[in-house]
Amino acid sequence: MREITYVEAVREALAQKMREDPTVFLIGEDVGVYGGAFGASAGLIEEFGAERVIDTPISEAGIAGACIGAALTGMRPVGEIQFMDFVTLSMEQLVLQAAKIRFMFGGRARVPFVLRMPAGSGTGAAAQHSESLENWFVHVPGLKVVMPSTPYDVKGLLIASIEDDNPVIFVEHKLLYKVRGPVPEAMYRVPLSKSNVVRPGRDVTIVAISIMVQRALQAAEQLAKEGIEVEIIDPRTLRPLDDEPILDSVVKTGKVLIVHEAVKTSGFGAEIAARIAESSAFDYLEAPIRRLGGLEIPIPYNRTLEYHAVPQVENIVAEARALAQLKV
Amino acid sequence: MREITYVEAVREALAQKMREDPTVFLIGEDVGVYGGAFGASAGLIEEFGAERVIDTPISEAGIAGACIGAALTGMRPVGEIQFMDFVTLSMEQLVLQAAKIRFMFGGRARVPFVLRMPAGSGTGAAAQHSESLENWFVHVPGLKVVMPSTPYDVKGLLIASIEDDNPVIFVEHKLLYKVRGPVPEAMYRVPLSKSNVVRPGRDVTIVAISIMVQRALQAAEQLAKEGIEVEIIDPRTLRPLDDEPILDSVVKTGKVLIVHEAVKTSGFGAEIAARIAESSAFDYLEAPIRRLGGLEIPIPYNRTLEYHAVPQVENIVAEARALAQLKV
Amino acid sequence: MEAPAIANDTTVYQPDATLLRAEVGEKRLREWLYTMHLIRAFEEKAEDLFARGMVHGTMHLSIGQEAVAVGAAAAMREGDYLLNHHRGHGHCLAWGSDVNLMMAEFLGKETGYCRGRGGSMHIANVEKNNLGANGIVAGGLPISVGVGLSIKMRRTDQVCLVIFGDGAANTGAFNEALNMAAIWDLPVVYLCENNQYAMSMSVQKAFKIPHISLRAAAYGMPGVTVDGNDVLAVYDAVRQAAQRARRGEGPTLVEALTYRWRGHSKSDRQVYRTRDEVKAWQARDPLRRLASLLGLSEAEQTELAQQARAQIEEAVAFAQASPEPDLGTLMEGVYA
Amino acid sequence: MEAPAIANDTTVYQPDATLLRAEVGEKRLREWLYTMHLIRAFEEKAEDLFARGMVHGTMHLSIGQEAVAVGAAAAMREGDYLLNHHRGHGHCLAWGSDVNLMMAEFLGKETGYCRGRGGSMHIANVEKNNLGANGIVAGGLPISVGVGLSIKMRRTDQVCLVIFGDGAANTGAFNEALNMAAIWDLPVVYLCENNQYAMSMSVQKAFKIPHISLRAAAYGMPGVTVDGNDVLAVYDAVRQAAQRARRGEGPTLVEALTYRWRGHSKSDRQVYRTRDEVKAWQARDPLRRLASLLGLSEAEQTELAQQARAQIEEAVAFAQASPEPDLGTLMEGVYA
Ligand SMILES: Cc1ncc(C[n+]2csc(CCOP(=O)(O)OP(=O)(O)O)c2C)c(N)n1
Ligand SMILES: Cc1ncc(C[n+]2csc(CCOP(=O)(O)OP(=O)(O)O)c2C)c(N)n1
Ligand SMILES: [Mg+2]
Ligand SMILES: [Mg+2]
Repeated sequence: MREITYVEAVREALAQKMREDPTVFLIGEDVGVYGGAFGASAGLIEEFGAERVIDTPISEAGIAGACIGAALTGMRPVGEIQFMDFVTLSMEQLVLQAAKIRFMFGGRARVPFVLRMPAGSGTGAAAQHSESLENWFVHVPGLKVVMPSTPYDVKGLLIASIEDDNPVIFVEHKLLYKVRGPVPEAMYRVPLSKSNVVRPGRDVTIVAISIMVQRALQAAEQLAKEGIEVEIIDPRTLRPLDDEPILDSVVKTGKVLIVHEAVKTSGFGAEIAARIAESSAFDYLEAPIRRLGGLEIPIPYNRTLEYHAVPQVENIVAEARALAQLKV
Repeated sequence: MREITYVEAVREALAQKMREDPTVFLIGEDVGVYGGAFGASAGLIEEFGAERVIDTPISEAGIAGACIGAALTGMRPVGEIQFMDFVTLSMEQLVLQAAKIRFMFGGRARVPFVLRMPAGSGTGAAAQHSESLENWFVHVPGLKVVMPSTPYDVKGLLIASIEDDNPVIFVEHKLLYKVRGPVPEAMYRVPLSKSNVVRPGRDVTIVAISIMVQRALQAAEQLAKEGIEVEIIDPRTLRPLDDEPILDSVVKTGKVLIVHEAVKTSGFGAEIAARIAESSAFDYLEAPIRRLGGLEIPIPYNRTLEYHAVPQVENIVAEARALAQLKV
Repeated sequence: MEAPAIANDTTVYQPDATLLRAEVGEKRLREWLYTMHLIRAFEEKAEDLFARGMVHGTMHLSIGQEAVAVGAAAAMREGDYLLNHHRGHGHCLAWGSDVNLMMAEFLGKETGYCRGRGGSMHIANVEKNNLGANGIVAGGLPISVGVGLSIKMRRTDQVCLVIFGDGAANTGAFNEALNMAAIWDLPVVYLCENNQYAMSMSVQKAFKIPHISLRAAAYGMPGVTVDGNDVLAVYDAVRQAAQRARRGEGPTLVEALTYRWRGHSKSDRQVYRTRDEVKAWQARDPLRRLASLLGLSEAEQTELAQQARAQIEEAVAFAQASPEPDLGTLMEGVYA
Repeated sequence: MEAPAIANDTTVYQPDATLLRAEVGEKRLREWLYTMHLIRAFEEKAEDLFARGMVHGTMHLSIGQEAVAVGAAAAMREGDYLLNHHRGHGHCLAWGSDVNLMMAEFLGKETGYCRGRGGSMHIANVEKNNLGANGIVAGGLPISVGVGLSIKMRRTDQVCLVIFGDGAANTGAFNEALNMAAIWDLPVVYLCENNQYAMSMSVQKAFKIPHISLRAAAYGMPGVTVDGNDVLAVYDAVRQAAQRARRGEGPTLVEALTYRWRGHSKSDRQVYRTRDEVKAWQARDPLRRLASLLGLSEAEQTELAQQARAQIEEAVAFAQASPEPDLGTLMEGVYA
């Protein structure tokens, strides 16, 4: 199959939906002629014009509000927050408005929009341009949270998210943008709230999200050489979460490692661990659950410090190996 | 000992610190002659004047920034966000500035301030005035998060928080304000990051925060009549968390129920569950961990619906009883 | 303290009352007056129900501000959008909402506009393009940008009316929303209901400018201040702003000077203002003002008031006879 | 497109150059010119290091904007505070920072101002009251309110200089911060460095007003626009604003018109502007302008530039010889 990059897959999904549905439009900072800070909308203003590819001033609350108001009145906006860090300026609109309007209005309104934003470190952009805040949104009923890890998934999930009738927080990763992978040219959907068993294995279950899925896959290859077969599960949609495949896998392997880049404490891994610990899969656990997350620090500027601030392949290998070798 | 209400204890802590330390001042909406939306600063502008009890326009980012800038330059501000919901408008200042400044500056700055805010439902204020968002802040290195459950603790913890050299998110609860309890008149400190065993028991461990500590205590009395002895632990400081007493208790009882008002998914209970599941206490668990949290909905206006949206005494009783009766 | 002498203030827009009156006509003016009475009756009843412990929650009464709601709504067209705020009962009634469904919502009943989920601060009627009141100060301002964009993209001639308080003009959302609406010439009317206070914060303390409408210049949009207790003045200013928006010429900031007669919400000792100030403003009762313009006798006014109260009583009866939401529906309405 | 004819624009403040020049004196002017050369040399070196893959991260170069940094810093006093933004190398140098420690920070070394933790966007020197650059547009604006309040409460005669871009004027923080500073008469100077673009967004598209300084009127504070490539004009406007602040008369909004010669950051194809526009602005090189005011020959200018470059080379040598942060210190500096 044709291979393209993650960011090209995002762009293709946007273009295909915009061609198909006149109510879909893009809005964000520098999404026009600049093409978006990471190129996600490159060329789209040329095809769809400035009315459907809207450059905004630096107004993150305004961007979120623009999505909400347009969604409430018949459109399907796709907003872009240039770096996930800046969504801290949109929280009131997203959490108190978008997530609650339908419920507060007795189920008599719909707010269908997607807000895209790149998370993550690794580019040397330091503490204010490297946040991974997905778990804040997972805590909010009324929102959906999607976090794709491959070019294939990002296209299919973005199309499905745009077609969803709810506000969707769509979290990409800066380091994934250049990752290549097979992506069908035709439109297709990857259903929301369907976890994906990325790699089957019998010894240890690894639940990973976003870029950590890629790192877990690399770790898995090394571990396979040692005869350790890890099963990797990518939830893809964090809210509402499809936790069955995770629980089934834990029942099978009895050992689980959860990996994400966000700070470990109160990160998404805590919810996964809790789901397992309160489920019937608990009885099948042969070892304590392990979490691998970002260190309890802001992301440092220095390259070496930055590298060690979040989980890397070798950390995943070490953790999974330790789990596998644990004698029960 | 003298008994006063939770809100009176807050006020006393503020007044005593302001008398002692000229760098302490209050800033927020209607904290002056109005005395604060819940009366926490009633009478303080009369004693300390308008320069140290500052009424602000409706500018939540400005209030947070005012605290940060003053803290950076030698003051110890205590800000008030009228309802925790509105802190969604301060997130950038709190998370990208206050929490990161010290680290980004190589440890060469201090940002000592306290930002007080009332969380919780139960007053019929509906979805935009009932949030419990504490776990967002627990996810952020650089911040401290304190959530007192009694008049005694709120005074001692507030004084300790004001004296702490870091930004402290101080979460109160609307329904606790009128709760009475013994509070020494003299100044005293309740140390941060010290969990409190509120009630000893052998059968089930209940980890509860804020108003849920009060409800857990009521539940405990009912359960005691049935011969079930629950041990209740109140972390009080959620970040940095003192988890030893929790783990020790689980080792002792083998059964644990975690209770908070915030939405269950990705709430603070998930972190507690994960800490237990990845600790050595895991081996002592005789039953799956249980979490009791707010339902996966915004807080409804209707009184009955609102009541059932968050854990009540009877829910705690039922969950704890089920755990206790679980045959191993 | 005396209330500002709005009538002789040259910085306040003074439309030609006789012209306007002739144009609007007695019939409509009488309807407006009735709606103003209906709003007051609704608020007084809400206050009464609250005092009798029959309401769980809080409320923000618009007594004294009725002319803003009625004048503004009258200036809009069928199909236009409304975004308003926590002190929104009046706006909602003026928008033509069903009093019964509003009262049912206020009492948290299943028959209410929001099935009892929203309550006083969140009454909405999306079918009628009433996009809802907002519990967050300025919460509707960023949303208005999206409504304006959507109208433009859908090529309709709708206009979005956004009503907010003086307090909202000092929030971050105000700067982002008004600038975006201005640079894109969005069909939005920003109506700032300046009732002199944001809770305990007076506009004198919260602003260093004489009129909030002066902020329009910061966005290159027209701004005007009107006497908010003069229903015709509000009507005229909002209508011109709406016409401008409909012509594709962009947004306008209209400031209506009025006054909150009651406390901010349920519990407010009002230590931040004097009785005299309140009295001075009550002397400018917007209802009496319109009544005298219409030359109504005391008797006629009392009758109107009684009619309104009667309608409100019916609404209360409807609401009280209505069922509570079924607990089994608690989880409904979160996701579409 | 031609660059706006600032010189003949009556809406732009035009100070008396001869008077100012006499007052400042040749000696200081020569020091200013050297600092401007130092800034340019720093930026050119940063660009060069980046091109050679020796920098991990991004950078925002202020080439063409040197007069704003130098004029503003020169107008402030020892003990005053600085809050600046992502394009902040120049402000930091003009504030009197140590070039070596800055370069070390840029290269992420332990000897840097922030021990290599902050980098280009977060250089701070709290000891010198440089409260730091900010990676968040307008991130420093709410903080300036607290600095101003603290100065007032501590009863010092300090002033806080806040430098931000044109893009920051459209954020929510701008409205909240400037209003709070205005109503409380805080000793803050708001310096908006209008370099015509926020990334790809031109001020023509982002604003519907001719000058950002017009927004000052929305807060009842003075606003002035100056030629940001004229170091004396910037100096004079900021100095007057600082004096006003020191007298307790409150904040001022100063807008300095200038231009970003380079792309926004590391990767920018600059399709949003024309070569001619860039050329037109480069013809107004603030360095040459001051040099000719001082009547310096080409040779003298080249020598200054070489001196500056030499100093920068030393800084690079210092930085490169400096140790990387020790991995063992990774967890340090989160909590006090
Ligand atoms: C963002 C935010 N901050 C604070 C509040 C609490 N609050 C509710 S109404 C109000 C005063 C609003 O004043 P104004 O905008 O003038 O409207 P008014 O109440 O006078 O009609 C405040 C502070 C809120 N609801 N939202
Ligand atoms: C709140 C926020 N939104 C977006 C960005 C991304 N960003 C960084 S600089 C910039 C443009 C800033 O323009 P301006 O304020 O004019 O400063 P300039 O870069 O022109 O010096 C943008 C959009 C950011 N850092 N912070
Ligand atoms: Mg008001
Ligand atoms: Mg700029």
